Amino acid sequence: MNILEIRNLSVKARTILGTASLLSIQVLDLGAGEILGIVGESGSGKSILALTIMGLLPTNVRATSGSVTYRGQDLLRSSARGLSARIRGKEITMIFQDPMAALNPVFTVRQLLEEVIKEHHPDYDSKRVRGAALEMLQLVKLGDPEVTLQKYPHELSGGMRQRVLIAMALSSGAKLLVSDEATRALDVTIQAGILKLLEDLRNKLDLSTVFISSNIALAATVCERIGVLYAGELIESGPAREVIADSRHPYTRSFLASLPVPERKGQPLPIIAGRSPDPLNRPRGCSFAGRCPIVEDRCRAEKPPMLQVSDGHDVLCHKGGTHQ
Amino acid sequence: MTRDSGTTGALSGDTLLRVEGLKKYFPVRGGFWQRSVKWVRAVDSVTFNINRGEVLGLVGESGCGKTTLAQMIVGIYPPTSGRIELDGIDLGKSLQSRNLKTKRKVQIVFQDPFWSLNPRKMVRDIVGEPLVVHGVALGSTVVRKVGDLLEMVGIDRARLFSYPHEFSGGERQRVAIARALALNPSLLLLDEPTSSIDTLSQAEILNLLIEVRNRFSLSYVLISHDLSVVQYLSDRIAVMYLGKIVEIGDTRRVFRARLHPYTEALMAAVPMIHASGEVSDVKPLEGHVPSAINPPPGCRFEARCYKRQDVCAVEEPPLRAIEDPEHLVACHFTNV
Amino acid sequence: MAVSGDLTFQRRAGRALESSRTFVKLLFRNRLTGAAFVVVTLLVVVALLAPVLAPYPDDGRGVVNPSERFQKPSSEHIFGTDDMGRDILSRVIFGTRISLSISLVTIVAAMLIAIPLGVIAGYFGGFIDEILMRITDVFLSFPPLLIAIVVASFLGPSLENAMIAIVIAWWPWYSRVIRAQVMAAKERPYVSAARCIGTSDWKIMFSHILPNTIAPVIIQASMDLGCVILTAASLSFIGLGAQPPQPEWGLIVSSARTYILDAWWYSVFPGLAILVTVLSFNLIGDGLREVLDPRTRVR
Amino acid sequence: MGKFLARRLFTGAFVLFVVVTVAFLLAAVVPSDPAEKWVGPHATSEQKAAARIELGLDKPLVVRYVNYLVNLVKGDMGMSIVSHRPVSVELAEAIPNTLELVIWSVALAFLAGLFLGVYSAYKENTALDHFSRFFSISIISTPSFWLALILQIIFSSTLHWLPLTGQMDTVLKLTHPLTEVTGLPLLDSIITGNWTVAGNLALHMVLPVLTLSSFSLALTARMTRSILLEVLNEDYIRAARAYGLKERVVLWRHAIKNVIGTVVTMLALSAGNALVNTFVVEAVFSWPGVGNLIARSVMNLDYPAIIGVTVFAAIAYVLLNLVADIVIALDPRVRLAQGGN
Amino acid sequence: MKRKLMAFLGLALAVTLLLPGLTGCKKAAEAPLSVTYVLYADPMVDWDPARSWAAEDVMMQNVYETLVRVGPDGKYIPLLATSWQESEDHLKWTFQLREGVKFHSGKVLTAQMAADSLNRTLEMGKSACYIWDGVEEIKAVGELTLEFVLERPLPLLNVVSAAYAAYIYDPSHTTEWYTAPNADGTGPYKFVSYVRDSEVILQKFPDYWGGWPADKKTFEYAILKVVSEAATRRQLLTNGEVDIVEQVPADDLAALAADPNIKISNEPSYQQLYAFLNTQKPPLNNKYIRQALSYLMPYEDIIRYVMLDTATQARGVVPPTLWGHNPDAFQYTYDEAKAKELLALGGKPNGGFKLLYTYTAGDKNEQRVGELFKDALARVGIELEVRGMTVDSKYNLARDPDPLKRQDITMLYWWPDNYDPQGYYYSQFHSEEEVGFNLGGYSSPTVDALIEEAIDISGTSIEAAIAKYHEAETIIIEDAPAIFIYCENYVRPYRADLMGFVENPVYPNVVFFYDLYKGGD
Repeated sequence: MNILEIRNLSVKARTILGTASLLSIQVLDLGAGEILGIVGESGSGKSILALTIMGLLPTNVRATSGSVTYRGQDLLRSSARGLSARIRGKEITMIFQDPMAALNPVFTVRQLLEEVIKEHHPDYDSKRVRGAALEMLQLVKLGDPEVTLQKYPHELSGGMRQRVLIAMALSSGAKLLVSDEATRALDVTIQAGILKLLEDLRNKLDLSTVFISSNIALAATVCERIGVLYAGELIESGPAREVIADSRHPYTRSFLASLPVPERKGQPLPIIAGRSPDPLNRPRGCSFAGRCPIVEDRCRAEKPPMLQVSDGHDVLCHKGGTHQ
Repeated sequence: MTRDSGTTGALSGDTLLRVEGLKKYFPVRGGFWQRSVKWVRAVDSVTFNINRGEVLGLVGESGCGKTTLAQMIVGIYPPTSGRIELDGIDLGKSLQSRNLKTKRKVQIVFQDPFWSLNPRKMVRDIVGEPLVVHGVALGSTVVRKVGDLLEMVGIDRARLFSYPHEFSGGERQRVAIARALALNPSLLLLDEPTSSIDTLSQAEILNLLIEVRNRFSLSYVLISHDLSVVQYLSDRIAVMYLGKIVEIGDTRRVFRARLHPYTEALMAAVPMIHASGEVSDVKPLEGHVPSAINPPPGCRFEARCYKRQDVCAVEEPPLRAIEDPEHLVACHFTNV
Repeated sequence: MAVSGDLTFQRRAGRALESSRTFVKLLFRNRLTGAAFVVVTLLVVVALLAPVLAPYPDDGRGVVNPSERFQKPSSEHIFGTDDMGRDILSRVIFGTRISLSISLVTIVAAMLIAIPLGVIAGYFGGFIDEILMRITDVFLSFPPLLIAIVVASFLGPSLENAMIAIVIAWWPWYSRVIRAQVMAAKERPYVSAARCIGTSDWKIMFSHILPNTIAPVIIQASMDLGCVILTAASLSFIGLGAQPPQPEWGLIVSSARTYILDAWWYSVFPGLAILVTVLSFNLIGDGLREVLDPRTRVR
Repeated sequence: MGKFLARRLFTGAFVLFVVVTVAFLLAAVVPSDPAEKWVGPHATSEQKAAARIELGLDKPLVVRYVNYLVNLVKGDMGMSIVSHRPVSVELAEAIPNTLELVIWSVALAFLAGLFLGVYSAYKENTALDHFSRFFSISIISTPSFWLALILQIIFSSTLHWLPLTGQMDTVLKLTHPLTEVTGLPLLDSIITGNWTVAGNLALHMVLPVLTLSSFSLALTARMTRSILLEVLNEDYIRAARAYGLKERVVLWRHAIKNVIGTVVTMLALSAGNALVNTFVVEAVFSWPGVGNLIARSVMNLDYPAIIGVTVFAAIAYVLLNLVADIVIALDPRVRLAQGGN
Repeated sequence: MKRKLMAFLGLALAVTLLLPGLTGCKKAAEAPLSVTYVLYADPMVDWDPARSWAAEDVMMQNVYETLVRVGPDGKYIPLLATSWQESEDHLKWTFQLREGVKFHSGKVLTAQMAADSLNRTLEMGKSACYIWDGVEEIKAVGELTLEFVLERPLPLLNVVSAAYAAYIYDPSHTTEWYTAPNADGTGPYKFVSYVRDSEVILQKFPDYWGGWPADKKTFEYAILKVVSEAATRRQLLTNGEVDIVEQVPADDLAALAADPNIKISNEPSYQQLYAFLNTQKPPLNNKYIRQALSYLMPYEDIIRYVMLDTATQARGVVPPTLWGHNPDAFQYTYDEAKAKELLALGGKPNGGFKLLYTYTAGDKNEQRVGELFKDALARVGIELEVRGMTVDSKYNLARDPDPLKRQDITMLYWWPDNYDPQGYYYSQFHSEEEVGFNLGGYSSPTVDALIEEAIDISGTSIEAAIAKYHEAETIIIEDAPAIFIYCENYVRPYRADLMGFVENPVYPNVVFFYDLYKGGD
């Protein structure tokens, strides 16, 4: 059973230079208890996807069509007020790329955490709120929670901040966690710790997770399924192993082939020329047509369809599934 | 024209750069009169050398001092103490003390290709400036030479009169490389050269760097937090932790042996996709990097180390050769 | 704003500004800014052609015409006449010259003092910086108008002295802005790159850094053009600036004060002239800032 | 924090010292003979000479300067050469009146400006936002002296709602004498329950306060709006919303707390500007405050008084800067910068 | 907490803004009768009656008294002195003081106190003390008898009635006490309170020797209110908030005259406007050029457009209502043709030179005279720079040791310190070593001698003195060291229900509150 279903979603922004098409997803599903990886380079629309699910898009950015359905409720149709009252923060929650920026610098950890707990448990007295706060900090494996509670965000290290943020995110008892590059600002050793924590929490709390990352290897280590974004479009999605070992979209393939992995040491990497299209000025056909090694005329003329390669493995390509 | 970079050992070639006991302490200002009272030991007694045509990769977590080290070699920061020799000549403390001749031998390519090119200048001026400053070319020859340089890095000569904002990130990085190459340096410092550009462009830059290295027999100091880039490009690798080199040696050997527990933890934490499509698992390292203001007296990694014993807290392990004279490790217990 | 890393099109918009055509297009997208530009252009034309455009150029120069005192606005005197029978429209038109030149001259003078000092202090730091910062500390510890009042009162009331006072009050602000910008810019990699290449300090300062730091100063200056007009008018109003019969707007309003009950037009029109001019400069400054620096800060 | 404030106090003292020195030197080099003013134009040269000694002008400049500094520390700013009264006394009479004007206008600017700014930011790009922005920038572009005149034309000359000028009806002083408690007339009248006088004072205060606060108000509104817009776009606001906090809490607790420090800082500095603007406003409204005092002193070249007012303004401004610094220093983020860099 | 604070502030603000609506409208009906006189600037500069020499007389003439006062008609009115006698040789005067005069402090006036206070004034030597030149001794010769011993004959009544330096006050107070500010005189009103640049409040002195008429509604309080804005002054008057207003701009008079509730007192004064010509600097060192300028002053336009007929063209040195005026003196008129002839005589037939006209910045009348003069001069090829300066810098420039550095034309108003033309002549046209008020630097031995003689004999024979003055005046007019522009009227609008107000040019701008009472119902 899918906890989240995205269909024909299109997100656009009004900017001083014109209308920018930021995100376009035909089909994307997230099963209950599943970790779904969304990978893509910066500017590919990953964060927009996160904000769309959360209903937190900036004022000049709007989902213009399609649906984002959470347990049968279309999040795009709910009014902002209704969304926040019923779903956002209660059912769906989010952690952010830069925990320092996501923790209000003028409050202590205690104030931040207790406020969220009080919001969701209005019946708790202050003692119980305090207890719950400590519990949450223990849950995210923060050593010395009593001390941590007294601190301001800037007094914590990057990893601790991210754990505090996760504690806040999970205080509501949400079932769906959107993690927007939650480890990007962290060193690799710390990053690995957070990944472990997310896996633990998923198991412990039966949490479904949208794990957004620019690092496909990272996503592959934690996710069952992966979706690849390129220039705001979901071009391939499927089981993680399959997408990596048997990728069908030329972009995914080029991308993986150009990684400087140890086995390629001493060999030149394959080169894909060109740059990703301007969101203000999308090409008529396939977004990747300008760089694609197997491009055909129709790729430049018409938008490619989403083709199923195998069960749960879709690819957005005119030549979907066919190796050259 | 590729060659197996693995064969170039430190002993086999002639030494280009010698760095000896290099230190950089930054003052922490405090107190009523803003007098410095504490020091951040960003780089603490670092010694190594690089051969002609060799690529040394510097890895370590943020704040380990790798960027400071590189910038000292280029001369952007004067070192607190220590010696930097290029071709046997002492480079002196700061840029001011270096003459044009030595300056041109060491050049740098920065991480952020947006800010490393002056946004108000045309490519001709950006790449041509070193030529003009050093009197290598004048007038129309500048344009010709800049054109040659651009072509060498794979940019159309016709774009001489474009501004940086008209280029993509990868192209900008090529322009930066062209500028660095304009003076025929013998050593190029690459400070995270690909971390701000997308993966597809990264491949181009890496290819270009290898090509250029081979063509001019250049040496690189490559700084990157991305271990895959480092292992791909470098002949030797130095792992830094809290201002010190904890392990240094041939890239393949270090990647395989991982003698220092920190190297081990670092490499275990990096997720990697192998050419086969296999994905390696990650292992976290517990604890936090201690402050560089008051580093622990013994081994700096002591607090987070699983091999930790009493001696580690009091005695600083020296950098010594294990197995191979070129593979140095600073750990008391590499044999255990 | 880490989460909107995806909104790189906004950064791209910033880069697009490097091309001047886009820049102008963006600037004029805001209709108010466009209108302000038109108004300022008109004001400049009016100032240049004052003797041609003014219906009674002699009145603008101060020639009195006592038999036509206090004429209500009419087709003959669109803004009416003042207590000496002069055509107020002509005086306001001639006043454009004074106000525009005050603002331009003082701002340029302040910048000429401030920019070299700010660049040098910011680039070299150390002792020079320390001295400059202590000086600016003192100046910044005061409202500019107060400095202007004190200086003007010591120098004696005249338009020239008011301008000197304004320059004295203003330059440290620019020095500060420039210095901060230079401090930030000198950490940019392209400066390090230039240093590694061996480019001389002077060339780095004035060829690499200055062009990249000038934008905030330009924004500040465009706002200050209006602010200076206000300050000068205030000084004239309290008797420390222009002296009669100069057609300075603040001075005209000051003279009109006495007749506020019977001759509303006398104070209303020159006051409106100040308002419209300053408003235009402020709108342009706002527009520039919105385009050049989306993270708007208000001084 | 303590050290930080100590350093700021030190800087403040330095600024004051420079101000006093510069003002004193300026007064000394300006070609105007205080002695002649002291005795008047008809005086004989013997009288002038006596006056020079009386005023200490016969002593060398350095001695006069040191004397002035010593006296200043004791609170003695010398005698006005025009009114022959101690400058400190004249200042002491004028300050409360100005202070009351400034306090009320700053309070008004803060409340109304904050409200307008928050509302404008929250309704970004609506007609109301556009109106409020245009209103603010127009107010900022309006010369305060002209605004004062226009307000007078409307509310006094035409509508007859409010008095044209002055601080209170003189007759009331006789019928309802005011007991002095704090020295601030309106506050005193409220404290002592002298409602007739309080009402009258307030009535007279409306136009000056409106004029004086207009600039700060508009500035506050603009500032609040732009910072709030920035803050509302911060991740921690997104986070607060993402964690289900109510919009009211997000706006008035999380967002405002990050805005208010900057606004208060700016307002503290703009209070200094308001102080100077009183020079103009007091002139128009015949308000017996510091502005009026300096206007008169400037016209008469009464240098001791000019220096006195300048020093007072400097002290006020240094104090306000200090307030701003304290507000900044209270922000935990600054403590980070203080401790950690 | 913060929200509460803000709410409180908001509430407080709202209350203060709304309060007026509730209470402010009800004017206190039980208020005692008061009269308010509005001035444009704070009159109180120096509170010491011995030193006061500015507009303080507006207040002091009501709080302090002199021995004698000069009435509007020029007659001497006994005040603290009930009678006086002059000795045969004119060198000794005896004044009999009024009995039972009380100071505000309650002390009773004695001749000794009167002598002491005048002697203190003389010792301090400030302000207008020069008027006592020629008095050798002032002493009390009886409980209420005051004797003045003179060095030379003087018109002593004009001295003891002066607006400055002639007050009788309690000499036992210290200078500090007086400047506190305090006042202790014998006048009909006592000093109550003072707010700088705002107001002086005086209260009826119940023990005033003159008593208070029971049948008239005299004023319990007299208030001097400072309102620098002319428009406000006018509005306060039309609203009925004040009773008399000083120096309303002539432009407002038409509107005020139309108001039935307002009367306007428009009386000639002793105040004349002079334009001093720098007689020591070319080209104005040439008599013909100076005469030419005198012919070029557009007198009629000035009277009509600047003064709106609240002034008359000056005739000679002395204003028409003061003794010593010569109704037959020569009067220049605007005459371009004559001026051109004179310019030719002076060697400048086509003008072609530039002059600097300096006036006190802020003085509209001086400024406008300058602007009109500039126009007139431009017609004959003379360029006039009209420059406003602070009083100080204007004087400093005029007193520059080097006459060539001084301005060409300096504007000056003159009015007497006492009822005597001597100041007009001596201060303005007698040679000076250092420039005082002879701002043209005029020096003529003949005129000097005539003025000195006139002053000397004024103590014995006014008529003889007048003759001498006229003789000097003829020469001065011929030499034209100054242009005599106009003699102002004092224009004072007041509420129609205010009774008893009479303009007294001897004491310019003073309103004698004792004479006033409320008319009507």
